[in-house]
Amino acid sequence: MIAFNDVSYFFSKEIGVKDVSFEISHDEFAFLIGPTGSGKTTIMRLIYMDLMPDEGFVTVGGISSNKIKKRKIPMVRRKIGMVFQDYHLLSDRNIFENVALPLHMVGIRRDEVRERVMNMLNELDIEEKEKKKPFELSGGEQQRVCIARALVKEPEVILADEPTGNLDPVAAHDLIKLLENVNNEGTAVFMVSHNYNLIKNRGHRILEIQMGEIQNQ
Amino acid sequence: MIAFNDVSYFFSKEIGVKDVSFEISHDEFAFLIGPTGSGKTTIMRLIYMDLMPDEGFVTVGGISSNKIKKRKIPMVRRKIGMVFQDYHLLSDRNIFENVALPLHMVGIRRDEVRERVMNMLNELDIEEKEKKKPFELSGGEQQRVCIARALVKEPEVILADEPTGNLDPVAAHDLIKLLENVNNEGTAVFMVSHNYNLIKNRGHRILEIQMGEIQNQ
Amino acid sequence: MIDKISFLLIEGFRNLWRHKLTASTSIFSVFLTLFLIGILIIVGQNSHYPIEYFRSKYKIEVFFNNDTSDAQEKIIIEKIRELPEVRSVTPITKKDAVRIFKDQFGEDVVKMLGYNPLPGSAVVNINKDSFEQVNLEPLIEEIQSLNGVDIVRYQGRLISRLERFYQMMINLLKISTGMILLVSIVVISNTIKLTIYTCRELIKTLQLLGATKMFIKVPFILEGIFQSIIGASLAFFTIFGLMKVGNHYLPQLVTLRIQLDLYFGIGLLIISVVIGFIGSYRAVSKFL
Amino acid sequence: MIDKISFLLIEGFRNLWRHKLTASTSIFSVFLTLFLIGILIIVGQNSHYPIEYFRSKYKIEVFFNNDTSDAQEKIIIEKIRELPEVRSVTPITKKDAVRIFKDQFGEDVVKMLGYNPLPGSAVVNINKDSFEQVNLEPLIEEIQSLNGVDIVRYQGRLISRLERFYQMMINLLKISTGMILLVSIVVISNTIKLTIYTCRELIKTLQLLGATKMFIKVPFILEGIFQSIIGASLAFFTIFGLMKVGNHYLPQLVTLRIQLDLYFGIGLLIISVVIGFIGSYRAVSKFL
Ligand SMILES: Nc1ncnc2c1ncn2[C@@H]1O[C@H](COP(=O)(O)OP(=O)(O)OP(=O)(O)O)[C@@H](O)[C@H]1O
Ligand SMILES: Nc1ncnc2c1ncn2[C@@H]1O[C@H](COP(=O)(O)OP(=O)(O)OP(=O)(O)O)[C@@H](O)[C@H]1O
Ligand SMILES: [Mg+2]
Ligand SMILES: [Mg+2]
Repeated sequence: MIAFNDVSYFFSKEIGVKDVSFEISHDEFAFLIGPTGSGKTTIMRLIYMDLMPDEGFVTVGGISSNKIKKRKIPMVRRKIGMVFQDYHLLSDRNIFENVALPLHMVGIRRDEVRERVMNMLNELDIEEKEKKKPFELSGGEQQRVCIARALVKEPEVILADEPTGNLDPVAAHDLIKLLENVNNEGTAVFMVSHNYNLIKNRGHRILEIQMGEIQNQ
Repeated sequence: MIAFNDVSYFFSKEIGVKDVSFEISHDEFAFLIGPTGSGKTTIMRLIYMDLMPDEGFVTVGGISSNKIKKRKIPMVRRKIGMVFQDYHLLSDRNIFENVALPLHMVGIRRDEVRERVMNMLNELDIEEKEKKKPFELSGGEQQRVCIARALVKEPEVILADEPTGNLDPVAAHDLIKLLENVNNEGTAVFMVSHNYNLIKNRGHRILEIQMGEIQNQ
Repeated sequence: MIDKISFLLIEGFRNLWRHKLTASTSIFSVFLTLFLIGILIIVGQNSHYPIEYFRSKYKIEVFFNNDTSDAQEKIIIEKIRELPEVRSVTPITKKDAVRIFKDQFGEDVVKMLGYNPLPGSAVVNINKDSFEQVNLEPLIEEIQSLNGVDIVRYQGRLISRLERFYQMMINLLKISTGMILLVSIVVISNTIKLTIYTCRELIKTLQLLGATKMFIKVPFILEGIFQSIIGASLAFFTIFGLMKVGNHYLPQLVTLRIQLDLYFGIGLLIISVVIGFIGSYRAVSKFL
Repeated sequence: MIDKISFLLIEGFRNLWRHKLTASTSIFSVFLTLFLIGILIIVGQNSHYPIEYFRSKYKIEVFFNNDTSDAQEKIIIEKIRELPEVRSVTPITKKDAVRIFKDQFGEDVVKMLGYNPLPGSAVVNINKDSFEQVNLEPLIEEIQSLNGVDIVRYQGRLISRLERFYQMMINLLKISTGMILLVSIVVISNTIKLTIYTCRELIKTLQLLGATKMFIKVPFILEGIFQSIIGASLAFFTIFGLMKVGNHYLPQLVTLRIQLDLYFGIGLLIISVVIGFIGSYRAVSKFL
């Protein structure tokens, strides 16, 4: 599903990621851990092609970063469900509209959109916030909206950047469970986390990054 | 330093905080824990008078919420060092300018501002990011900028809303240590956290909130 | 596809509301520029009234030789009448001249002298309904060269001044209209740029979620067009109202009547849609 | 305190750069409105040229009774000359009339008749340098009532039309200037509102950090004033340039010369600061 081939990306000299190579298959569940500022979000941005490698190439769902036309990038992103570290919720739309957006983008019928969004909000226990604007939600609730938006489009792969940072331990545990269910139905999951206690002993692959370099896989 | 007297605040029926009473003395270190959406941030906002109680009153540094004039609220806030859950960094200013802002507000001389800000950035290990804009920083780095901005003005009390959400375990531990040092020098600290492992066994008071009501002190 | 189009259309509308402040600013700008353009168009449409009035006062007096007979004079007058610039010719025969002399000086010159010493003449009026500058020189020369014409008198300097002045006004009008149109496109495009700038977070997010360029652009462009149309309608109705009031009071002051018709409205509408489209397209393309 | 003031001043300047897009929009608006106002002021300053020209052509012909002597005529002419509206009087004695008659008709009327049947007359020119509408009726009546005056002839309808037209133009100018000033304040205030709206996150953050209202307001107000001053300077130099060009070419066309002086510049500057202050203060107060 995702493959890094000797990928380097530099924001400036010394800062960025170096010679990263790894692969995540289409039904895998993998964690990415590492200290603050080590390059985890940078890896994620390389996957959804917000950044393009300076060296090497990234392949997502068979599409390679060194061959893709700019026009085609949206197509790659539609395959990916993304939970951003900083949420990226649209502040002038309510929760329902935020979660519905990826479905409108691919032209799904209004009634089907309604059904799928409400199911998703239910699943994440935020259905009563449907009509609220993001700023009316607590930090953890916003994070769950972001997760709902990533899952609702039934993507081929889910990228989650620190999706439990604002969740209490119970909610965090529930989220992992949910992602495991989704993974069982055949979706790849790649998740960044600091919370080693939460992810250890679950039998999933753990990638570690330090100073922009992958340490062990 | 901080006292809640039967404080209630409602965003809407059922949602908000109810009959909250507690006190934090001028040299205390206290944690506030509770599940997502239980009202922790609401308590914080009541302290820095971004919200005004519907019932009861909040006293901060001897100033009471039911007596204060609107014009005087900035004076209360200047006594408080705040770490916001969503950072609130100014995106069009660099890190130095962001951290320097609270000092300019009280009219401190330029060279003294420079010295104090650089010391603070050093302490939090982000001095080399001085000239960067917030969006050029990783999640954890932004969080540390926010902490630096709260500490630099040497406030009477520090309010920290989930200040370790985006920090790795080592950085989170360092932060607690730093806050304990500040506390030893006579500053009250009141911190929200989900990370029970991080805060247990440190000998500090732990307040717990559930569905808007304080459970035990 | 239809679901997508309807979604984008609705988004365009809702953007208007979401961006109340920017929207009202650019609606106001459109209103202002179209109001100005409308006024200029109306002034232009009516600018012939005053000049026509003045032109109807242009008087070319043609004096015939003393020895031309009334019959000859008639022939010359016919010739003058057929010149393209001439609207009408009023003949003043020798007899008329005697009467005029009597009116002016109170004496009957024929009685005094026993014969009529006054020459026949004719007053030539020119065509007045031209937007072009009227230059009388060639006409005068032509009349002068006719057999039997003695002298031709007319207020040459005054007329040419008036005509130059009028021409300057017309040119000024045209230039102003062009400039205002340009300016309004720039203003709209700037305001939409502002709107988009305000929404750069939103755009970034949409891009990250996999929105195509079109999906992001269309609502903004529609928004710009809607804004323009609203501004144009406001301008139309304001001008319409002013005209109503103006037509009510003006007739007592000067003889200009103001025309305002459906075409004018449709014209403004088309201009506004074009401005809105170009303006917002320019702005969107700058950022995407 | 000084540290705070210098910080706020610098912030005001830097805001200009931070808000390039909004800043350039409002600078452009100020430029546009002040440019228009400047043009209107200049047009106003020069509006007396054309009307003075026309007024110098107003000709009042006074015919004396046939039995008034040249000496009497002189006395009457003196009386007319002393009327306040009168600039000059050109006497046409009976002898002059004979000469004019000869010029016009080619005959010597005295030779023909043996005596001079033509009455004396005078041409009255009026004061031309008034911005007010000139009404000739009272003057005419006064002259008419003088002993020895037979008839007074003048182009009554034409003159009153011209004067009414001129008066309308002056009023239009005044109204337009007022409207544009108002509009420019609204536009600036709207653009600053936009800037502030774009910065609402920043303002919220400043408030949360304990900034006083003044601390937040001052940079925005300064920004508005700076924007206005820049816009005004641009307008001044554009108008200045146009005038240079205009003065170079205009004299060959019409006799209007254009004055542009230091006062004009200072005037624009003051207007701009006032506009900028009111505009941005209004906007800031709306949000804070
Ligand atoms: N847009 C940018 N411009 C310049 N430098 C950047 C930019 N984004 C990130 N960096 C730098 O690149 C390094 C890696 O950043 P990244 O966001 O990938 O870290 P991370 O592993 O996600 O950290 P965290 O756990 O704190 O989120 C950091 O040192 C950061 O300062
Ligand atoms: N501005 C608002 N308008 C309406 N409801 C709000 C608003 N802010 C918060 N709420 C609601 O109040 C409740 C408490 O919110 P609060 O932000 O205090 O939670 P929290 O304890 O900080 O949660 P988290 O750990 O997720 O940050 C939540 O249910 C939230 O949806
Ligand atoms: Mg990160
Ligand atoms: Mg919270």
